[in-house]
Formats: sequence, C-alpha cells, structure tokens
Amino acid sequence: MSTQLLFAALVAGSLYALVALGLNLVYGTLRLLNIAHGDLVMIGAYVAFWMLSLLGMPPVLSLFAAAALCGGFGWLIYVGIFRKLLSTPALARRLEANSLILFYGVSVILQNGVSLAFTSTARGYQYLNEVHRFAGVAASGNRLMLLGVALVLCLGMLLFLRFHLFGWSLRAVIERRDAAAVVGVDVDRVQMATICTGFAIAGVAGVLVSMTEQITPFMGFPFTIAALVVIVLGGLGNIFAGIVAGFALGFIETFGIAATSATYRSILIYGLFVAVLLLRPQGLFGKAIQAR
Amino acid sequence: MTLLKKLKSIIAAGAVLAAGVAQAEEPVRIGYSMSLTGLFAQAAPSQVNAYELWEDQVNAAGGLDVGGVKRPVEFVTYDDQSNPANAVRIYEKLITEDKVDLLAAPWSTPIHLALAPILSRHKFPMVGNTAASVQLREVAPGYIWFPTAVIPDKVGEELAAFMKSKGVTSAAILSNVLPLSQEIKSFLVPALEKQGIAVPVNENYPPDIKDLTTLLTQTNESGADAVIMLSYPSDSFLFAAQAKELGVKAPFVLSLIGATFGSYQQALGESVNNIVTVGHWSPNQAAWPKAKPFFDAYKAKYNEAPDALDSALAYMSMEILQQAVATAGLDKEKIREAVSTMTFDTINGPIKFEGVQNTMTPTSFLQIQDGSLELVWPDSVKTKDFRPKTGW
Amino acid sequence: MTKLNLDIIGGPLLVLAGLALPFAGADYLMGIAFNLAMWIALTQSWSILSAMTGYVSLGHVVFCGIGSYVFILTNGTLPMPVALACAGLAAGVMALVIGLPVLRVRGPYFVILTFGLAELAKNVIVQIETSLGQFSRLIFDAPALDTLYFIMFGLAVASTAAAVLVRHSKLGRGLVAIRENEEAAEAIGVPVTRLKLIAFVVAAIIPGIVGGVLLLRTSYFEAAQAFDPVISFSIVTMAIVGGMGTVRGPILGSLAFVLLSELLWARFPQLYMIILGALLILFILFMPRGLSGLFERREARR
Amino acid sequence: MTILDVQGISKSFGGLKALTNVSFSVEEGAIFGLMGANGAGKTTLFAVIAGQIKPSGGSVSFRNRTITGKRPDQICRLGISRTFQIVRPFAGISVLDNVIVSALYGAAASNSHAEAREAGIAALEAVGLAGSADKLAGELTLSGQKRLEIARALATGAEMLLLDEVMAGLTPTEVEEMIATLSELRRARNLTFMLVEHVMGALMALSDRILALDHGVPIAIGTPAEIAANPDVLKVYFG
Repeated sequence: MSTQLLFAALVAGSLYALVALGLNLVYGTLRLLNIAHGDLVMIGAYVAFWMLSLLGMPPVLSLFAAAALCGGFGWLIYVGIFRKLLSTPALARRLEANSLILFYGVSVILQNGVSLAFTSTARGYQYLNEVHRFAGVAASGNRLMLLGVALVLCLGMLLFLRFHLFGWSLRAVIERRDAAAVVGVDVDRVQMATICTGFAIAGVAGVLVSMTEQITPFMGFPFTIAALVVIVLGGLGNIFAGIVAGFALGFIETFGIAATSATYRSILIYGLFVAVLLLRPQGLFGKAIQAR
Repeated sequence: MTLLKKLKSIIAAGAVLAAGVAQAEEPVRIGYSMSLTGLFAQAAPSQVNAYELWEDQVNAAGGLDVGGVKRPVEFVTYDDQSNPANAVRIYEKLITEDKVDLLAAPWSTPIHLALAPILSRHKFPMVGNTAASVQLREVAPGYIWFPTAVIPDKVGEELAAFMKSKGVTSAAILSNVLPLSQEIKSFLVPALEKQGIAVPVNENYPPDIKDLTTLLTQTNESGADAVIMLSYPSDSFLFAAQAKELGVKAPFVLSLIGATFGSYQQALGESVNNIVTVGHWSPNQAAWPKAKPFFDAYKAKYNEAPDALDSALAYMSMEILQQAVATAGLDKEKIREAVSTMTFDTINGPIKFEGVQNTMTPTSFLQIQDGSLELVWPDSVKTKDFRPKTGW
Repeated sequence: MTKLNLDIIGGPLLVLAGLALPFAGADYLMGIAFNLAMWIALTQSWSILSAMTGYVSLGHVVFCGIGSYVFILTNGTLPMPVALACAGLAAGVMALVIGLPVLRVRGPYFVILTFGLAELAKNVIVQIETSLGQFSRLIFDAPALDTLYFIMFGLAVASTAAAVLVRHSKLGRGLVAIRENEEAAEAIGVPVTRLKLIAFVVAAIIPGIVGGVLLLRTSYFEAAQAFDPVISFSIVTMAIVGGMGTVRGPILGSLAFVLLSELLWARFPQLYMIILGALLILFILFMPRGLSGLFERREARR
Repeated sequence: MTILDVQGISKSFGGLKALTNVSFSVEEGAIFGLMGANGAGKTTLFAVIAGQIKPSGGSVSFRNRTITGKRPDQICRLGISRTFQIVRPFAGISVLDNVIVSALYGAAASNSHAEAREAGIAALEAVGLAGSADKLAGELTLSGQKRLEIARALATGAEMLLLDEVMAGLTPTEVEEMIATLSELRRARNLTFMLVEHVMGALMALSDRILALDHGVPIAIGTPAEIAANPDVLKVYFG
C-alpha cells in the first residue's frame, strides 16, 4: 500500500466529511434534508472565482467571504421562512416531510440563477498548484490546503460540540428536540446558528473545491449526493459518526478502486449506500436520530 | 398575486420582444434548440456564441444572401433542457408552427440522432455540427449532414498512426464509460495493435470519478510512453491536476474532451502545455484564410477563445448553410441539393459531403503549445510540429 | 356542480379531446400532447404508490430506464407491441424483486433509498453496456408520431384508470390506512407488506412501457439518459403542484407543468426553471393540497 | 371455555427482561385485567399477543390455535384486535372511513363496501361516535380518539379486544361513560376483553380476573377482591 494512496484517501475523505458535516448539522437540528447543499458548495466556488478574477482577492480570503455569504443566505431563509413554520407543529411536520422536495426547488433556483447571471461556461483559476513532495507523497498545495482546512473544521466542530456550552445545547436539540426546549435550551437560537454554520461550511468547501475542479453552475449535485451517502453511512443526524463516515467513504472509495477497478467506483458507492439503507438504516457506526 | 404579476410582466416582455422583431424587414428566420439547462448546459455557450457571432457578422454585412437578395437573419431559439424528446418536439414546432426558413443544429450526438427522422419526415435540411459517433453513418442520408471529422473509427485509426510516427511503443488507456470515449476506445485498441503498440493499461472509470491516484499510479508503473485519457470535461480537469501531482512522465499525453475549453488553460496553466487533444481546427492554419479572423472576432466579442471543436463546428455549419442558401435560395429541396453537392469554403478549409459525412476535412489532432491550440497531425494540415510533453 | 359531475363530464371530454387531437393535423400540438400524456402516465402511476401510501419515491425513473433498456434489447427480435409489453413486465418484475426489502424502509430513508436505487441501476446498466462493447443504441423503424401519441395517450388513460380503480377499491383503503399509520393499519388486519408490494408493482408497469415509447420517440438509447434523475424529480414536482389527494391532481399538475413550460421556457429557459423552483416551494409551503385543492374548496363552497 | 392461552411468555430487549415466564388463560366472554406500574410489561404483553413483538420464549394460543410468530394482521384476522395506548387514528381521513378499513380487512373481512359501511356505522354507534362520522379523525378530542380506537378494533369483527389504557387522560365523567360503554359492549356483543388500565377503580369494577405484573414478573392472579387482598400486590403498590 502506498502512502500516496493513503493521502488520496485522506483528501477525498476530508472533503466528504466536510461537505457532509454541513448537511448533517442542518438535518440534525432542523430535520430538513437540504438537497441544495451541493449548490451552496457551487456558490462558494463562484465566490472564490469572482473574488479572484474581479478583485484579485486570494481564495484563502474567499474562505471567509464564502462562509459569510452562504451563512447569510442560511440566516435569510431561516428568518424569512423556516422560523415561523417550524414553530407550528403541524406546519413543521409538513415541512419536514417535504423538505427534500422543497430544497430541490431551492437547488433549481440557485443553479439556474447562477447560470443566468454568469452563463454556464466552465470556469477555473490557478492557485497553490505547485507540487510538494514529502514522505513518499506528492501533493499539490491546494489539496494540502483542502485537507488542512477540512480537518481543522471537522475537529473544531467536534471539540465545540463536546466542550462548549452552546455545543451542548446543539447536541441536545439534535437528540431530543422536544425535551431540549423544556430544559431551557433556546431552540430557535440553536436552529438559526446551525443553519448558518451548516451553510457556511458548504461555502467554505466550495472555495476549497474551486481550487482543484472546474466551476460550473451545475457542479453542486454530485456533492449533495456524496454528502447524502456519507450521512446515511454515519446515521442521519449523528455528527461524530458522520465525520467518521466521510473519511471512511474516502478510504472505501480509494482502496476499493485500488483493489478492484475504477470502473466499479459508482456501483461500489451506490451499492454501499443502498445496502446500508436496507440493512442498517441507523447507520454503520451508531444510532441515527429518530425521524418523525 | 405577486407571482401572477411577475408572470404577466414576463408575458408582456415576450410580446414586446416579438413585436420588435416583427417590425424588421422580412428577416430570414433560423430556428434551433439548445441545451441551455440540464445535463449538457455547460456546453451550450460555446455553440450559441458562435451562432450569434455569425448572425452579427451576416447582419453587419447587409444580410444573408438568399439567391441574390440580401435579407437580415434572426434566430428563433428554444431550450430543450438537454432532453432529446424535448428537442424533437421543438424542431417539430420550429418547422410546423414557427415555420422558420432554416434550421441550425442543437448540441450533442443523442439529440442530432433523435432529429434525423423528423428532418426526413418534413423534408427539411439541417447542417449538423456537435455530434460524433459512428452511428451517424447509420442515419439515412438526405436531410442531415455532419461536418465533424471526429468520428470514432477514424480517430482511433489516425491516433494510432500519429502515435506510431512519434515513436510511441506502449500506451496506457484510461477511459470514461460514456459513449464517445468507449466508442473511440473500441477502435483505438485494435488500431494500436495493428501498429504494434502495446497497451499495458486499459481501464474504464465512471463519469463521477473523484480521484485518479490508482489509475495514474498504475500508468506510471507500466512505463507506458503514451497516456490516452479518453475523458469528458470534469475528468479532464481532474486528470491534469493529478497527473501533475503524480508526475506522469509519458511524453505523449492525450485528453479527449475539455482540453479545448478556455477554462482548461485558465485553471491548469503551464502544466497542460503540450497536451494533445482531438480537434480539426486551429486559427493558425494559414491555408484557411477565414480561420484567424473568426478567432479574432470571437475573442473580441466574448473575451475568450472559441472552443476549437464546438464553436468552430457551429460556425462552420452556419457557413455551409449560408453558402448553400446563396445559390439555392430558401427552397428546401434546392438547399438539400446544394449542401449535398457543393464544396464549401469555411474557417476549417474546404468541406464537401458524401452521404452524411464530410470527406474533405482530415481527422486531426491538436496540441496545446504555449497557450494556443496548434494542429500537429496529419502533416497535410499541421500548423506546428508535435512536441513531446516534458513535464507538468 | 358536484365533484362527481365534474369528473363525469370532464373525464370523457378530456378523453375525446385526446382522441380527436391527431386529426387536427398539427404535429407540434401532438408533440405537446404526447409530452402531457407522458407526464400524466408517469405521475399518475407514481401516485398509486407514493400518494396513496405516503412512501414518496424519488426514483420512479428507474422503471422507465429498465423499461427502455429491455425494450431496446427486445425490439427487433420481437414485434414492437410485444417488446413494449416486455418493457412493462420487466419493470413490474423488478418492482416485485426489490419491493420486499425496499418497502421496509420508511420516511426520509425511503425517499433517498429510491433515489440511490435508481442511480445504482443506472450505473449497473452503464457497466453492462460497457462490458458488452455497446455505447449507445439506435432504433430505425420507429412509428410515426401519431401512432406513438395514441400509445402514450392510452398509457395516460390506463394509468389514470388504474389510479381511479385503486383509489376506490378495498386495496386503496388499505393503502391510505398504511399512509396514515402503518402500525395501526396492521393491527386492524391490513396485510401491509402485501398491499405495499402490490401498489409498487402496479406503479412500476406503466413507466416501464413509457420508457419504451419514449425511446421510439427519440430513437436513441443511452443508459445515462434513460435514468435521468430529473424525471423523478419532475414527477414529484407535478404531483405536489397538482395535489396528492385526488386522481385529478397528477392531471392538473402535468397540465400546469406542460403549459407553463410552453409559455415560458421557449424564451426564458433559466427563468422558467427559476419560476418552476419557486412554484414548487410555494405549493409545498402554502398550498399543500395543490391545484386540485382549489377545485375542492370551490366545490365545498357550493 | 378458554379463548386465549398464554404459556411461559418471556421477552427481553438486549439485557433488559421485559417479561419473565408469564402464563395465564382467559375465558370466553370475560374481562381480564392487567395491572402493574409503568414498565411492568403490560404493553409489551399486549404487543406479544397481538403479534407486534416476537417473544423470546413461550407461546400464545387463541381458540386452541398457536398464534405466536404470526403477523399482527394475521392475528387480527383470526379475531384479536388491540388498541394503542398512544392513540393512532388515521388522522387524515374521516372517522367513518377509519372504521370502514377495519371492517374491510379485519376478522370479518368483507369485500363489499356497503357491508363494511354498515359494520363501521354500527361500531361507531356502539362507542357513541356516530354523530362524528364525517369529521376528520384528527379533529376528534382525545376522548373521541380513544373511542375511535375501540370502534376500529370493534369493526374488525374481533371476538377479543385488547384495550390499552383507553381511559388514561379522560375526565372522571368520560371514564364513567367509557365504563358504561364497555359494559354494554360486553353484554350486547358477547366479546372477550383484556384491559390495561391505570385507573384502578375502573379496572377493579370491570374485570372478572386480574393479573398483576411487577417488572415483567407475574406476582398474582385472581378476582379483583383476591388481588386487592394479595400481600405481594400490596407490597409492590403500597410499599
């Protein structure tokens, strides 16, 4: 086994973990399955591209700009739509049942809005693409950055959930939403913070991805799928297991291809996805939260 | 209520647009559908831009020569959402409802193939462009033509000959599972065998592949002196980035689709210098006097280079139509006769059809050389000599 | 006018209009009607499982895909009508085979499972085609549009009839009970597994045939296109916009969808998609009963 | 004559023993009560009898036919129907439609809508819900929904009803009415009942025999008077 392969698996895994983290946070606290999540990644990528092309702003700064923009978008739709709906049980239930389709509408709007504004021409830019060699691994700067930022964010989120009081309230909302309110957790504030964080993380992932991939208005959907696969493997709403599952998927994919053939990659991934849903819908590692 | 208002204003806007158009003097109306949304949307601009450039140029020159009379041109366009069934319906609408005078081609092989029967039924000629498959030849000749020289069997044969002439002795083939890649591969492998070139690596991968480490490691270990990456756009980008990372050493590197995109060089810069790709047009071929002006005009209008495949083919198809109409007028049968028999002078040099196929333009290969796309094969059309890839 | 009257008069009128349409001699109109019929057939069949039981499938296209694949394999060797029947049969058999494990999964898990299954099936078929050395397949002897239209129209009528029959049968009552509360349904004797499986199989057959007919229309098969997930999403969109509570819903939803697209997508493609997205959101949030809910309210008022 | 015979039923969830070797039998036409604190295993026992939970050991037979291992819908069609402690109405359809499904699929499964409708209306009348037949089930009050649970179980044509806390959450007046309803049902339809009830008075008043459970272990069985005098029961209940 080569260290290069290990590196490839780590990079793939960290991206999966990061993208899935945002999706999982939003599902966990709001019970909304955001199928437009990948389109937020796309928005982040465009932020990086335009900031660089128009203002000459280095993408590393766009990490913050994209986080702010996507987080702001999250705040906007929370305050504009979800806050009121989620506070009425009947409406909340309908919203939850239809959230996937609802966000499909959001996804369609985002994709075509961007395509209308910037055309669907593929974009790209060069950033940190020099190759570093160490310990038998060759790695381009942008992929190292992806790995680093993703690791820091995932780890930071875990520490936050474990040690910060607000992180505790967040976990409380994820695990027992009804009970959380009773014991004095400000559910509204937690939900708002989570949707902003979840969206912001997607934006950050978008900036990272834009350094290594071509940018188009339709690039987001594969990320949504990857994130869905990851959070299903980990168990919906289970943040820690979701991060583990992200890395696991990176390893399964990379080493699965190495062991068999690249041609079976998608069959492997979707096969795993379907198998887990059929056999262990609570996820491979832990317990999923109860879907109402 | 607000939604209703929005709808109304949109309809009103459409009406204004239609009214404005109606005032022009007897324009020649040319219909086409394009994949503006959906699966193929990414490819649409390079083709639409070429169409619109052509329209500008024709109108600026006083109009389209219709058998001696100059008339302005205008496009009637629809979005087929990348769905062949929609495209079929749109062309039916263009022919029977909108009663357009001429048709321009949509994007993609499936949609071209889906249209062929419609064109025959309505006896309406259309010069195709962005389609590439040996199956094009199975289409009954008559009302559709394909100016492209990227037909997989020829590509396979010519590529093998090209590689042989550059001293390639073994090739690693990595292929997307999508149709064009697979079709080319099916002809390339036997052709390589015939040329005595070994194929130590022959692997497929799905379109949503995210990491090529295994494949590229295999390729490096095989010591092949050519890497033939039969890729689609997103994996072309992935390949170039990872090939640089993993230091692919082969001196002959081909990447199938995507390498002609403006964004390809933007995103990958120096590292993709000397990559070979499929294409039969270059602005730098002095034997084609129209080539460079087209390139310049396109660049001036859109601030990016035209795609050497899609933009060039789209523009060529309009040139062919233009020249056919100049002699035949707008009568469909006469146009058909003209397209079938005439020789056309295009940005890609002379073109002539036999059956549905362009038999004049040789199947060629381009190489990215210091930022521009040069023809490097075959010798009859080459603009620069092939340069081995020495690094990323 | 009571609800029954509306359906008794409106239904046959629609059918008559549908049958008369080819004689208007406008290919384009027939093209629109073909599309409309296709969406009705798909959405109506989808509703037999998903609207009735609440098991929302986001992978209905899988049956179209399987149908069109079987059709392209058998067409030519078998006469066209038989090949179409095979397509429907294959889709039904597939539903039967995967139904038991799949229908045990509920709620959001079922939704994403069905989506994943369709993608899995797509990738498997792509792999099969690749290993067969087939990249895409063409049909040369496709019948003319009016023939195809009549077939598609027949499928729309058939799936609407199936939806009506199911809705008013003992089966339908059982399915609704499952939707409302599966444990309670089982406790009062509803054989939930069997009923869900029946609905799944019935819902699968028509899209299988639709897949075959669609292939005749475009004369080209490519696996990635035959399993286009946008079709699944569109079906759900139409069902929601039309309303899931009645047989009219899918018809109204398809009609709205097709009319809106005729009106807008011609000139404003991206805008059209944006409006579509916005409509979907508005209906989910503010009009859960869909367009057919409007009718009901009006009828209730009289 | 014995209608239900439960022999040595045990059930554990992971390490937790929910039921330990529970045996008893119920005579046809009787009202058999189950008592025990929260978590004593009463609802689990119901779920085992009705087929929702497979026991780890033991067997249940109904009219001398083993029903352990059968699915809930099969058991229902044999003639046992249960209600749920936390009501599970088919909230989105009418009250009448709720009971019609029962009549179509239950023990008296009918293929005729007209028959099912009649049976349904009769069941609604029996529990005093006939006036609400056209309401959406979700719009009923809690007491109404508890009655609907019973009506739905009745409409299946079951010979034996397992009623899980149908009086919990009701006002004293409503409890009175419910007791009257159940007594009347027993008289008019010759049904056999098993009751789980926290309202002690009601349980004592209605039951012919009572089984007391403590942490899944049967501690006493007998008439209400015997149970009330049983020292083990007193110890569990009153310390």
